[in-house]
Amino acid sequence: MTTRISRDALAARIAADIPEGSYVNLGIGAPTLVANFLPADQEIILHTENGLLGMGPAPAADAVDPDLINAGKQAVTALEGAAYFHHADSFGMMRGGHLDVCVLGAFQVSQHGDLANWSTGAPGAIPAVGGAMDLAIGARSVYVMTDLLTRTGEPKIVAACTYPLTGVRCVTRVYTDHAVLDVTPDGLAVRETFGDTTVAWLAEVTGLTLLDATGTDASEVA
Amino acid sequence: MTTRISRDALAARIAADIPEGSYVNLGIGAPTLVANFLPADQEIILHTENGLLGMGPAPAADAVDPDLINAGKQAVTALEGAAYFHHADSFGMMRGGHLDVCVLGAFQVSQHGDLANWSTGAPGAIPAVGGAMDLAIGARSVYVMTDLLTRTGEPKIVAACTYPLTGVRCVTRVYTDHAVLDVTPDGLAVRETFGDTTVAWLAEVTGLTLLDATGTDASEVA
Amino acid sequence: MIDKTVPDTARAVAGIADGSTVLVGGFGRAGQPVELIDALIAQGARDLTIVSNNAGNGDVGLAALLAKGRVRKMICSFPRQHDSWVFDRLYRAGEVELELVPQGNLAERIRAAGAGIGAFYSPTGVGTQLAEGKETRTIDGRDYVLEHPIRADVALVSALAGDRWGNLVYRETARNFGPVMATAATTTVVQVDRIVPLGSLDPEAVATPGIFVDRVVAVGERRWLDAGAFVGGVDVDGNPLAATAADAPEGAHR
Amino acid sequence: MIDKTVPDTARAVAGIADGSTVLVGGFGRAGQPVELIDALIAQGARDLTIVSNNAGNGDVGLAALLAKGRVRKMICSFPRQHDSWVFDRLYRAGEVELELVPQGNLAERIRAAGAGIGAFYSPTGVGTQLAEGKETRTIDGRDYVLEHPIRADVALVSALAGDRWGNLVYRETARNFGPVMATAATTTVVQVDRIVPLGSLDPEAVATPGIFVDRVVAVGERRWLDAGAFVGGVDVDGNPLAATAADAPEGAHR
Repeated sequence: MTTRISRDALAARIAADIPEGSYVNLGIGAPTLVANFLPADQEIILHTENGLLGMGPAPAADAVDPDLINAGKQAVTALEGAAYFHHADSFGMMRGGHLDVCVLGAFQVSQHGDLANWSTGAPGAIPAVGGAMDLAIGARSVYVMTDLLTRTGEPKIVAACTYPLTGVRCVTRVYTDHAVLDVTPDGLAVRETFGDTTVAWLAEVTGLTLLDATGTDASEVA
Repeated sequence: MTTRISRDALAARIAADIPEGSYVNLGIGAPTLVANFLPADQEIILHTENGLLGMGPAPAADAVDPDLINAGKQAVTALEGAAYFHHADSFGMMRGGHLDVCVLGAFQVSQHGDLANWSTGAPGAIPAVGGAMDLAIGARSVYVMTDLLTRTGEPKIVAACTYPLTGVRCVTRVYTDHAVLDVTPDGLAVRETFGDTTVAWLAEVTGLTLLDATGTDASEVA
Repeated sequence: MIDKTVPDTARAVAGIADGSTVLVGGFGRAGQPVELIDALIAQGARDLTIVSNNAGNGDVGLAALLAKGRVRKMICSFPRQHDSWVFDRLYRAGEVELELVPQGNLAERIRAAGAGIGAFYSPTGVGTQLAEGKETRTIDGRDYVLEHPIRADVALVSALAGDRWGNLVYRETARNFGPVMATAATTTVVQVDRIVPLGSLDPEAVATPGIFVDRVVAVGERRWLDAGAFVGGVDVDGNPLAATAADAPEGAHR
Repeated sequence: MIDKTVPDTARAVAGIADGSTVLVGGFGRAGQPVELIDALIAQGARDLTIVSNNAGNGDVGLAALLAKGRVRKMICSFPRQHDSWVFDRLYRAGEVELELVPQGNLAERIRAAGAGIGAFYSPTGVGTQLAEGKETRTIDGRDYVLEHPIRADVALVSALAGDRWGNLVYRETARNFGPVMATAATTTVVQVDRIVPLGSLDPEAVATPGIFVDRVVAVGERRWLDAGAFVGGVDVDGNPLAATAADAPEGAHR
């Protein structure tokens, strides 16, 4: 096993790629951590699909307002400049390509950018999709935040997803605890590795052909 | 020629058929006169498709507000209880069947309830349709207010429209200066005649087979 | 005079027939018309098809209606939550049917019903299980799936304030599905915290014009909002925010 | 800091290319972005496709743009008005192309572009000339015509007030096409009477959230509103309300 960065470090890494003025949706779970690392001196506008642009941080415990929540049903606040709207308008915003970035979790991402993050298809599991499919196809840049490997050591970046798909060829970039990979027309390109992680190791552990885009030249590795 | 009632009398006749609580759109031109005869002690809510429910009467000359107009681009007012909305919402209201009544003018109405009111198809004429097609298919009851005959004596109630259609089988009832006719699955039924107008005369002048629904029995006349 | 207000929730839900399709507003418990649902439980209608984003939280509102066995089918986007134990049990026992719809398609299908759209092509869900059996089409190089309107017999909506014409304003993210659901039902029933005099709502800020509303009932402060922990949410690890824990499946996406 | 405000209308319309498709808000002159159109005339873009409900009134705004020969094609619902003499002349001379769209389909097609809908089935226009050549389908016993999105390079919109994030509120029926057009263009440019500080617009009353807006320019009081007769309207006999008469064809329907 090579270097893994912490979930907070990964959230900070993602935050660093989001320019000022972006409209961003952070999926529930780990992606919400990205908000903690957005620079305080820049304005980045957060969208929550249950009808709010200009979402602010969690309120103090004694200021919780049950009518003001995010997609994860956590209490939030609204910034000056916020706007409320109904669900059809909110999803029109997403589907219409108006969000610059969304950050989603994943069970699997394929080398072509297919995303599986809503169902493991396990027998007896109760399916639930929420807004994942709309986000996956809606945002201009779809960033995935995930561990490279499952707890049992299986790669989550795969040749083809075996779990039910959330969206087809929709992922722009995958941020993992070992490396950042771009989905390109020619396949996955390793953009950045963390610590002693190498492109060769990533290719070996995933079993995929990966492009090396870590230098100035992109060259194919086995 | 038999009895003709005046345009104001016809507007009053139509107004009498609109129950309290109705949501009503009055097309531009003569149908706007209907508003003058709605009972002052009843609430009937007027819709104008350019984004207002709860439209009130024209303002005083010195209180004209260019931002507050009706579909005919005339200055209007807004009542207490009014609401503004954008065009997609306004036409969703119409198309979705939420208006109880609209009153439209006509070039021709067919015996099956087809309406032609937007174009005479004359060479060189500049076509313009506005909201007529949406209103024609949208309101629950589509009332037509029209003279029975053109200025040159041609019937405007016809076997089949020769002018370009506004809507197919969309008219509920036709209010003319001589009689009121319902569109039924079996054809046109004369519901009411004015003065010395007879069903037989209406059938003769239109050349149509008309049902007589003026009495308690509906019986076919030639 | 038009007066759509009714004096109590029992009269607000009167006449809802067995077998009805009912749109129920809310996202989690924000905007959930709990007082109307309680009245519907007392009213007794059964064999219902419920359209709502979630399938109930804890033991109140929609969860209570489910627990009474009144619901034949749920159409929703996110039934499984850490506190959806009522639905979970019924579903696993085969006692409730589920139609799962991506959230945006759910909202747009309801809007389509209210706006008289016959069907529409959506890019959401293309190539997934949730588009199986549905017509697809490529338009300008992009793939879409054909989605049909969801219309209902009744909509139950919660808003902040309303007037006797049925004009409504909402509060913050409790607005969510209210304005679209209000347009898509034969009978739209709304609970509000308070009824206000005609003319006191800003006509520029009315989110649901009264044309869509049939009955309005004031329920006062919604006490259940304060009646315990903040339910429905999960922390970054998927564990419930409330003390009433159940395990949240890994990777749950709203 | 996000600041979408620009200091003058020239900078607001900078970069609009020849051949662009431009959505222009307004219904008659209510909500017509006259100051932005004036700037567009000065800017010089030509060969434009203009999407707007009407085709200009009198000699100002959209009519002036037409008179300069900058418009190749109009997509609108109601070009012919008693004071549309500029368009009338160009159309009769074959100098401008016209695509006539029923008003509700126009609004919904623009909304569809902004909301990512690939196409939709509308009941409006079925069986008429305006549906000729379009696909039709019977759904649940009703006939519909397939309508496609109208998207644009630029939208020019007039609102009452906006903030530096681009949030907008409108005024009365001048709202009309503004909120839908703002969603459907690559670049949305808005003129407002005044720019207000962030946080001063009621978040419940914002009709266009800033996400849809790229540039906002303050134009102050719109003086042309007071600059003469009330244009565009006709009386019950179809005669113009203004003194600047032209004959209105009988039976004109908005």
